[in-house]
This record gives sequence, C-alpha cells and structure tokens, in this order.
Amino acid sequence: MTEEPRDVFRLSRDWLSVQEVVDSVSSPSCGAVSVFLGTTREDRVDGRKVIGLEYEAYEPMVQSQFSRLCADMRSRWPALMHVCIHHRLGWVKVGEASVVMAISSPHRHAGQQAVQYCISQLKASVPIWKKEVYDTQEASWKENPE
Amino acid sequence: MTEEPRDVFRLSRDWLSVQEVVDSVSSPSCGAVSVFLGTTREDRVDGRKVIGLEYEAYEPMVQSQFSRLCADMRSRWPALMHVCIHHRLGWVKVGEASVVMAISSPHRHAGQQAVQYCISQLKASVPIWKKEVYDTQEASWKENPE
Amino acid sequence: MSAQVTVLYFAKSAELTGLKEEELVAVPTPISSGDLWALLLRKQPRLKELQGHVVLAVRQQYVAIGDEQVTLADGDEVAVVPPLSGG
Amino acid sequence: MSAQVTVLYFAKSAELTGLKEEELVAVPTPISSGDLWALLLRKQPRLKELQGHVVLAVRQQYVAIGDEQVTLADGDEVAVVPPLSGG
Repeated sequence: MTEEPRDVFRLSRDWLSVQEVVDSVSSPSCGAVSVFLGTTREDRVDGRKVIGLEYEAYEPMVQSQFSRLCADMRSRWPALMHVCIHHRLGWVKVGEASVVMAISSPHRHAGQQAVQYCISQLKASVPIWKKEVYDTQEASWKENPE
Repeated sequence: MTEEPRDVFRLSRDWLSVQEVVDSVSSPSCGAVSVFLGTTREDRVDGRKVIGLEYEAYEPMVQSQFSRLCADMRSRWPALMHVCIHHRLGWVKVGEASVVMAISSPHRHAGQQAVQYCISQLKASVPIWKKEVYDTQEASWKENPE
Repeated sequence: MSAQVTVLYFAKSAELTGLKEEELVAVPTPISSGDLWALLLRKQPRLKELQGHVVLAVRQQYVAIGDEQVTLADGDEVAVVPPLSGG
Repeated sequence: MSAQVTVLYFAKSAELTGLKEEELVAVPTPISSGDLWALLLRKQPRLKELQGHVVLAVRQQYVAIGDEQVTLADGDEVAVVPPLSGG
C-alpha cells in the first residue's frame, strides 16, 4: 500500500489549470500541497507595452533536467510525495500563468521549501526560453537573473 | 490606476476551489501567486481510523483576526498585492482541502515567505477549531502544535 | 459597576457546557480575567477540565487568564477559547 | 576520429542562424567545447553575437565553453543554449 512518488513535467500550448496540477499531486498520506504560479505582469519596457510572451523549449532535455532536479529535491527533502509542473509553450498572453507547480508532502515545511527551490532551479537549469513581445511588434529574448 | 490590495477570508461549508482562490488574487501588476492547501491525511489514531473533521469558528472574530494578520503581513512584506483564504466549516471528509490560501506579489519571494507565515499565524491566532472524527463514532478536539 | 455580557462557548467548551452561548447578568467591572474565569467556572463547573488550556476573548480580543483587568459594558461578548486547531 | 552530429539551435541562436537544426559531418572527436564552439562559429558567423553568453548541451548535458573535452558519436545532439528564461 506504499504510494510511489510521481514526478510529472508537462509542456502545454494551452491555458494551465491550477486545479489539474493540484489534483495530480494529491495523496492520502499528505496534509499539505504547496503551489506556485508564475504569470506575466503587465509591463512597459522603454515605452513599449508587453502584450505577451513566446516560449520555446528543448523538450527532451526539459524532461531530463526535471528528473535531475526532482532527484536533487528528494535528497534534500525526503518527505516529498508528488511533484507536478505544467509549463506553457508558444504564445502566452499577459496575465496568463506560464508555469504552475505543486508539491505534496505530509507536513507543510518540506513542501513549501521545495517549491521555492524548485522554481529557482527551474529558472536556472531547465532549457526553456521566452521572448517578450511588445505592442510595437518588436520582441526581445529574456534572461533569468538567477 | 493603482490597484487597491484586497484581503478576503471566506468560511465555506462547501468544497474549496483552488482555481477560485487563485483567480481572486490575480493582478496585472503581479508575476507570482503563492498558494497553500491544507488537507486531511488518512490517519490512524490509537487503532481508530480518521474519517473526517468537523470545523467550527468564532466567525466575526475570524474576520477581525484575519484583518490583523493581513496588516501584520503587509508591514513585513509591503510588496504583497492580494491575500485570499477560503477555510471550510462543518464536515470535511478525509482527503478534502480544509484551507486554501493564495497571495499575489510582483516577485515571488515576498509572496512565498508570506504564505508560510500566514498559515503558521492562521493556525496560532485565528479562532477556528476542529475535531477529528473516527470510524468508531468517537471524536476528539485537536490542538495546533504551534 | 456591573454589566450584562454574552458568553460564547466554542469547541470543547461548548461540549462541556452543552451551550453555544448564555447571558451573564451583573458581572462586576472592571474585573481581572482570572476572576472572570472563576465566575464562569462557578456557573459552569465542567469547564474546569479546560483549566490551564484556555484563554478568553473579550470583544474579539484575546485575554490570557490572569491579572489583566478587563472593563465590560452591557452587550459585550466574552468568548471561551479552547486551544485553536484551524488550518 | 570524427562524428556526424545534429546541432540544435534555440531562442536567439535559432533567430541568428535562421535554423532549428543542422547536421555537422566530420566533427573531430574528442574535441574541447571551446573548439566545438569555434567550429560552430565558422559555420554560423552570426552566432558570435552570443559569445560569452552561451553554453552547449551535449547529449542533454550542459557543457561550458572552454577546455572541457567532449567525446562525440554519430547521431549525437549538440544544442546551442543561450541564457535560459523559463518560468
């Protein structure tokens, strides 16, 4: 009756459902689900208005980097149960979520710490890129600060 | 065009929708939504199986304590935009969420720290009680460790 | 001086008293929170089971049971607050 | 020894080359990642714009551009990895 921990990373061209991500980590042995959503702010850059983002990924390597990241997190927080990330690809309008992640854990501290670590590491090590697209039709590739 | 920060605490006798809580904190100026769900674990206590929880609250004081907590959080993390908590009342089956909270912030660190603080402070200071109900028809009032 | 207050019982305290609330007439004021608790215990002796594990809330402000003086007015709410277990 | 590898371009590097991928025949192996990058630059001079802001991924493992020796086999994937911006 032991539950196998699951690590799921899905790249999606559609709107992300936080309910779906949360449901996919639910576990009868867990009292806590820690969640993070990253969305696009309405922003002006040099007088141009950001209207959306265009994402691309090195898809097979996203999966292998995510597996490494999960192994790393599970060694730091052995109590983690399930990890699920849905990340957008292609065009994402301002205001929509580009990433939703959820981690279930028996108690909340491990999951909360792991979610913070997970989003930092995702930005630093998972091969995904976005360019900001402006109302002037211009666009520029972004770079994560971390 | 400045957005007014919103603090919302809702006590609900129905199933909690994480989507609804997340949507209610969405803000065009925020790139991050940090979320926490607390659920009931399947548990055995002295050989009895927990089948659910029964919640009650001092409802008007829940609102006043929540307002104090939000004022406290906003002084610690001035960047926080919206705070929303939905908490169950009455009967909650094992596996269902008893609390869902979400906080939006321009950048993720403030929101993630605030969510951790918020759930700790909620448990310590908001007048809500639960009793565990067992398959033997017995029940016992719980006490938060913090 | 005295006041008529509404006492609210929650969780274990509601179970012990069999009541959600009751009116207390002629509660002396000001009164220490310890004396107020003693007065509640005389009215509801089964509350003794909560001794040492309870606080009061007067007009929705927590008050530890002890020397702190509270001033009551007619219609004030005094809640018996067993250990919290929300979340 | 030499190998035929598939070079993948992403983000800015795909824009600069106008390509998503191309085949490179007769790449010497083993080769330092710096020499591999130099070889890519000869093939796609516009990549120079990324100089100092790029790493490679060989068989889905990041390799900084420098002295590290990589061994290539026919069919291996080599990706040009501009600064990441996921999340």
